[in-house]
Amino acid sequence: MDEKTLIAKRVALELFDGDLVNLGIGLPTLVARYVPVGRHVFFQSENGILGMSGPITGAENNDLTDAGGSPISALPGAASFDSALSFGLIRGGHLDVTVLGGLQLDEEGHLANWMVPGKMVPGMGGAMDLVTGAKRVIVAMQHSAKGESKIVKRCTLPLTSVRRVDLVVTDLAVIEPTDSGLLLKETAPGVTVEQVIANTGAELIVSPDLRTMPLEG
Amino acid sequence: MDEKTLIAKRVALELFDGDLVNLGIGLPTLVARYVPVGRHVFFQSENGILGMSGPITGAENNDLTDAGGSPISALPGAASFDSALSFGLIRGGHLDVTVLGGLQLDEEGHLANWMVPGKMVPGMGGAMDLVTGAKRVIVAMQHSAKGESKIVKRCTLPLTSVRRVDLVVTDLAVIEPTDSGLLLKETAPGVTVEQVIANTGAELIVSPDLRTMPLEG
Amino acid sequence: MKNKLISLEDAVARIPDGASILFGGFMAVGGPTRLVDEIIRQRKSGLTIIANDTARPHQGIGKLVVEKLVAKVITSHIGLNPDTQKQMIAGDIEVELVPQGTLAERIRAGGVGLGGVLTPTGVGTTVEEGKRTVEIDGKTFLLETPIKADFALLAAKQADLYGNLTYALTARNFNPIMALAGATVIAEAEDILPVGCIAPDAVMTPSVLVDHIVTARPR
Amino acid sequence: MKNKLISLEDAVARIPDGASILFGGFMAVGGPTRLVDEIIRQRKSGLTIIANDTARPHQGIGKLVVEKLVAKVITSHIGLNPDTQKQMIAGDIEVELVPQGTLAERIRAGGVGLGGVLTPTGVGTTVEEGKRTVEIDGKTFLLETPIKADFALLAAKQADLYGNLTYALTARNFNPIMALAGATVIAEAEDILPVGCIAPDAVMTPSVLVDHIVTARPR
Repeated sequence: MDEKTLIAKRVALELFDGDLVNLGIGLPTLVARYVPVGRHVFFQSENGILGMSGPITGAENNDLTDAGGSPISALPGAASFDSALSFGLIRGGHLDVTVLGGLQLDEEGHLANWMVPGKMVPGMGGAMDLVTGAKRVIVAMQHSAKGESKIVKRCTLPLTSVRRVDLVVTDLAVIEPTDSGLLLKETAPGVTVEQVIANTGAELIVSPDLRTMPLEG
Repeated sequence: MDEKTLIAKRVALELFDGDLVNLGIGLPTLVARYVPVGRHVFFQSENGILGMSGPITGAENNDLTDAGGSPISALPGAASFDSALSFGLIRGGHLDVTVLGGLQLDEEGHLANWMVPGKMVPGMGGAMDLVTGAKRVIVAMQHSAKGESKIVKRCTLPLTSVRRVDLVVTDLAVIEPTDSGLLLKETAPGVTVEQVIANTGAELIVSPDLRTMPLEG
Repeated sequence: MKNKLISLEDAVARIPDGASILFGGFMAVGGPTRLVDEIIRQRKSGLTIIANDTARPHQGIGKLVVEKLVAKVITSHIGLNPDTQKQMIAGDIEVELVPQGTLAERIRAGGVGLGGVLTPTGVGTTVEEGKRTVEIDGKTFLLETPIKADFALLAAKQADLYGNLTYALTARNFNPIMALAGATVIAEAEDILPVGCIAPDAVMTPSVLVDHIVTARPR
Repeated sequence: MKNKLISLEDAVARIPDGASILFGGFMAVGGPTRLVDEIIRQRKSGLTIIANDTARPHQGIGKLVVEKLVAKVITSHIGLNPDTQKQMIAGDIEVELVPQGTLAERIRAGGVGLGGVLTPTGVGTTVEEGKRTVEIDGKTFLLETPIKADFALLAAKQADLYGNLTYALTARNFNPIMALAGATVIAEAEDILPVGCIAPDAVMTPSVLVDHIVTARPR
């Protein structure tokens, strides 16, 4: 199993029956594939639909797309709406889970994921509203990039929100930001606590209930 | 012609082709009957429809009512919407004209029409939003009530808004509140300037262009 | 997924005495008639009710006032229910009068997670009392705060089994914004349909906002 | 009543150089393609454009950037249009980045006559810079001000001759709120229908908000 699949499978276990879920672009999108059997999850696309699913060949339509403008499909029971209501759902606390990628995550549980000053200024899109408004924010990302840990003492990149995220899932570990700091709760199959610590640029508290990452619901 | 019909006919001449118009309950409702031929006016009911018209026998429906809960009809091209959009149209400056009744109107052009402390506290309903938000506010009322002028130096009743209304049409006169005060622009057929002044509890400026109230468009 | 369709009795049994409740409807049009009657039958009392108006004494939520089940009303209009006025003057019921457009924005603000909105309505009138004002580009606005409630009780034309709702004509009124602002949302629907029978573009309240559905037709 | 249906050429001729324009659409989906192309043909320049994103370089309003007709952009995302980023870094174009939900509320506020809204989004981030904050019940919010523009250019699925509009699925996005916030509103519609062919409950933008209609189909 590649690292992205591992992350997506683990995150999928955090989604429950009836949840409204928003998946960020890139890695988080993969999560939709691994929702445990028997759980009906409603996926929202912030451009204005709830009940989205992957595209169906032959039924692609210019008026039915995801936030990147790519074709999607709609499941029976889907609802479409304008941008004001779409973000009303997000900001108003009606979104159960958002899964987002990250550039940095720090000891306070703050996420930076929308710009690298002087290098990449795509704009925050919906990320700031999602992190501020969702009931549960899950960061799904590689533990390191270019040999450097993405989990750091303090974010040097501009923050997405001062709201503490709820869970971080990487190819090495599952970490929960808490009042006392970053709690290491799970290690990926075949990965030791020492490896996680060595690859993390922030203080980790090892949970007394540490376990190996489950991948099936 | 009775006084109410006279007022309604005169007010109707202020409505133009394509206007979005909201009529208050009571006397203002009569205005709809006298819209000049060839002018298509859209009437809004603030409970959520645009393009309303009088009820049609046999097609009354519990889901199609005016703000008082009475049956209405909808013309072809009508649109229905929720209360947030209904008042978005009103507050956002999309309503061309509102016609409202009045309890008092003063020299500053301030209207009081929603309560008599200790006697009658119905609540302001949509009146405050209508007077604050409409492009043009027309007050349609009897000149006097119980022998006392409703046009006064300064309102003693709680104001509906501090926005100056645009025109006042009574059974005696048409008056325009201006920077310099209340401008008497028209007298009703058979009514003299002296009669209007004698029946008005506020200073009036007689317009150099004073004319007799027209009643047909 | 959990079945959202429950009995009228079960739905109302979830409401404790003293609850705050948003009621859809405008002069009882688009208001949840059966839920109101069941609240009376179960004698839920001390309620805070938030609605456009208190209808007429023997109509819609007007009945809750007559039955003395209401402690407080937040509304824009009580003119057609003399019982509300009588109880208010007697001090038996607290009434907060809110301009209709402001009421709509305050409920919407509560539902969409805004801390408040700035409105020109009410500036310089008694509505301003006790409120903060904010200047924007030299113009004065009132800072109006969000309204949320323990429950929102709605009346829909159609509901599918996921909880997607549609409303008809002027029966829509406050229902869609209240669906956003109730911690628990219960919708009474005339027609209850299988999932997929309401087209996505026709949905006026998305399923995820609705917790329970009851039928508006006695079965 | 005045005929709202006009030619594409006439519609765009009404837009002066330097105008501010709200553009419906999300990654060009639900954006007014023909109006954009005609703006390029008529070389309207120095525009301030307000839209969710600047699409891709050869798509929708992304083309306006490539053609150097844009002086300023207010948007939530420019990540898929390298030209916007390039011109921003070169100082040829001013870019104001706004969180997507805040952008929606600011445009809506402009359209419905609010002086502003209080949002938790962006508190403590670079988005807060230069903005007033307001405390409500101990929680901090940013005071975000309304956005209005000289024009709103929309893309609709259906328009009737009064100007009532419907949108399909995710092509709705910013169109309905922009219809409220443009001083002049021009809608490009796929299907143009006689009055009465859109049911009142299906209307997503009421006729009175729309000034001009153009057909999205070359005739």
